[in-house]
Amino acid sequence: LYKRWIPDTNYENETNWDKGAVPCGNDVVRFSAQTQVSVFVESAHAVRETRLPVDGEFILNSGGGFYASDGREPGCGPGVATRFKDPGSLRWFDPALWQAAASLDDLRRGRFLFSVHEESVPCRWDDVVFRALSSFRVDTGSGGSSVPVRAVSVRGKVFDGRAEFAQYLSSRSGRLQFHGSSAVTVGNPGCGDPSGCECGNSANRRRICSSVTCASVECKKPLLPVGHCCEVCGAIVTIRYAAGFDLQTYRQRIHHLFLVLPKYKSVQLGMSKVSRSRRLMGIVPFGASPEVQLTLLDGEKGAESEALAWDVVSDARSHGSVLGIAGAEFRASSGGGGSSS
Amino acid sequence: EPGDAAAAQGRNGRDISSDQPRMLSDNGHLVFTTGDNKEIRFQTSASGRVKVGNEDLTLLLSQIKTNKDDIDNIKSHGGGVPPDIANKLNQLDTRTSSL
Amino acid sequence: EPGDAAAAQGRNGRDISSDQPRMLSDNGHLVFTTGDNKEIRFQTSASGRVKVGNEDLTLLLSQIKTNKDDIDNIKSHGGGVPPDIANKLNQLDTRTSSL
Amino acid sequence: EPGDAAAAQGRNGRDISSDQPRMLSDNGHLVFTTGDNKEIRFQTSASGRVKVGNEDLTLLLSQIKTNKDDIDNIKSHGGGVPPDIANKLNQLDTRTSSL
Repeated sequence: LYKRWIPDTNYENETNWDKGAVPCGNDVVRFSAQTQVSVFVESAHAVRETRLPVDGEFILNSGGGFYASDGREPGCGPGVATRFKDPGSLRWFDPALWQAAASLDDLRRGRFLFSVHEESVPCRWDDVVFRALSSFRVDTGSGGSSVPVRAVSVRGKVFDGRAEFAQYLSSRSGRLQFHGSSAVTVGNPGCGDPSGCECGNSANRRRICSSVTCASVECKKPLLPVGHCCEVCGAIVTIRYAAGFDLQTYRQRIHHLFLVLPKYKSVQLGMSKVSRSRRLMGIVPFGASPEVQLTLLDGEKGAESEALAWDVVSDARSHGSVLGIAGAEFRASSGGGGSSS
Repeated sequence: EPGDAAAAQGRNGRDISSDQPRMLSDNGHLVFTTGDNKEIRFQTSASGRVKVGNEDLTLLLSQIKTNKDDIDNIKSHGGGVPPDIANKLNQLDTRTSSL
Repeated sequence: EPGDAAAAQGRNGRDISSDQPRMLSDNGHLVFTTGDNKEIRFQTSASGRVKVGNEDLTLLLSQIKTNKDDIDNIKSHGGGVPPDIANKLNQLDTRTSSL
Repeated sequence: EPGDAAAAQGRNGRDISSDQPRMLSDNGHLVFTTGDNKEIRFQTSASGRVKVGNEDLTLLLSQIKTNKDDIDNIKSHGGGVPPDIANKLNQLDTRTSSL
């Protein structure tokens, strides 16, 4: 999948300024001396006075830059002292800071995929995308371990070779954009298994979940999907797959058959390859077996999710042999559930 | 957010008048343009330097003036004595030493 | 959309990532850089100036060429007459004036 | 800003806010400044150029050094022979040729 970092350190992004507005020609602009930041400047801005950081950079898009203010900037007001917020604390492992999509085109069109928390953060198979016309600063965390992904694209350049990306990380831009003792490494193979691949972020679960604040849930039997940090109201469908199962094709099928229906428009559906430990007699673990987990949330008490879970399981029952599905079952936070095999 | 860029244009995207000095990127080139009657100034503190690549621009600019002064001096008082002239003068001196 | 990899391709399909100029601060040094084959340009209008410290860059650069022309002229036609030579010539002239 | 002064102390306790480069409009002039002992640098990649108007600054800077070398050479070995001197030497040579 493609995972795109949401925040940016763009000059034109008003949320990056402490006054909530992009400075104009009557304003005095301050970067704190020790703010380490790479700022992308997309267009031309009037400058009255700008104090730059001691270590930082402005990347100038064609047409971007600065000009001396004549002090008569229309619509700028009397002028304020404004500060670029320190972007230092935005963490790679914060699931809220990523958007996921099945393709670059989907990313561009805003067709995002919902994922459990562990999978919202880039998995080792994923392509990580930082917006082309942007810069950013991401804290990859302490601990010194490497953070493997398939590829990283920064301002339009795709890095999928380990050495080349390591070189980029050591460049000035790279050092301003990525900080933390854990280094992102590229060149990991993509997911070669049509039935999907486990994300592999369970090792990072603590870091991921520490960024998440769980909402209180008000359903009878809250569910905890594998890879999610919070109990939720909704439903979990578990698919036992067989030869011929293709996760991507199945994701599209569920989308076209169900998610486009008005009655399911508020349902979020996340689909992951997960590994759940099997327990003999429900007690003794006897190994893990991979399966596909569909997490269904609707922000309400889970009624829509439960209805969709029934539809998904029925579909699997009717077309399982074609789809490569050996069995499907679901649990709902209402306490309901069903299975097929 | 795409919308932000547009908003920023509204607030900042006014035409730059021809008398406003500016630094803009033009297709990857970094262009400093002075406006009419306006300056672009690069000011370091006393001990700071302006460098172009590895060259110390401050030193070189001062060298230009030293060069000019030297040239002015050479124009009025000459430089060293060309060997041809020195030889000829010696020859003439010898030739006329008995006079 | 100012979004992603595809959008980063210039109109001519070239990768634009490495060739954007930067103004950067490196431990307090102010550095202007460009990418491969890209220029830093100072464009002065008739009345505008680029100043490095108190020096007028445009004027000084034109002085470089004036200096070169002066030097070329001195190389071919000499500069002023060095006093030593003038003295020697006067001495010889006096010495031989009766010849 | 209140919090900042304290926050701007470097590891060694020095106030680093004075190391911050600035870009400002001084009466409509565009001014870039740096702190004590800090440089302003213009860096192009190997094949890039710094141009002032139509002039290649790198070439001009190297001309300054060529000029200096030429001037040094003229100082020690003289430039061309000034016509006045050449004439005078010829005259003296003729006058003394029979000696």
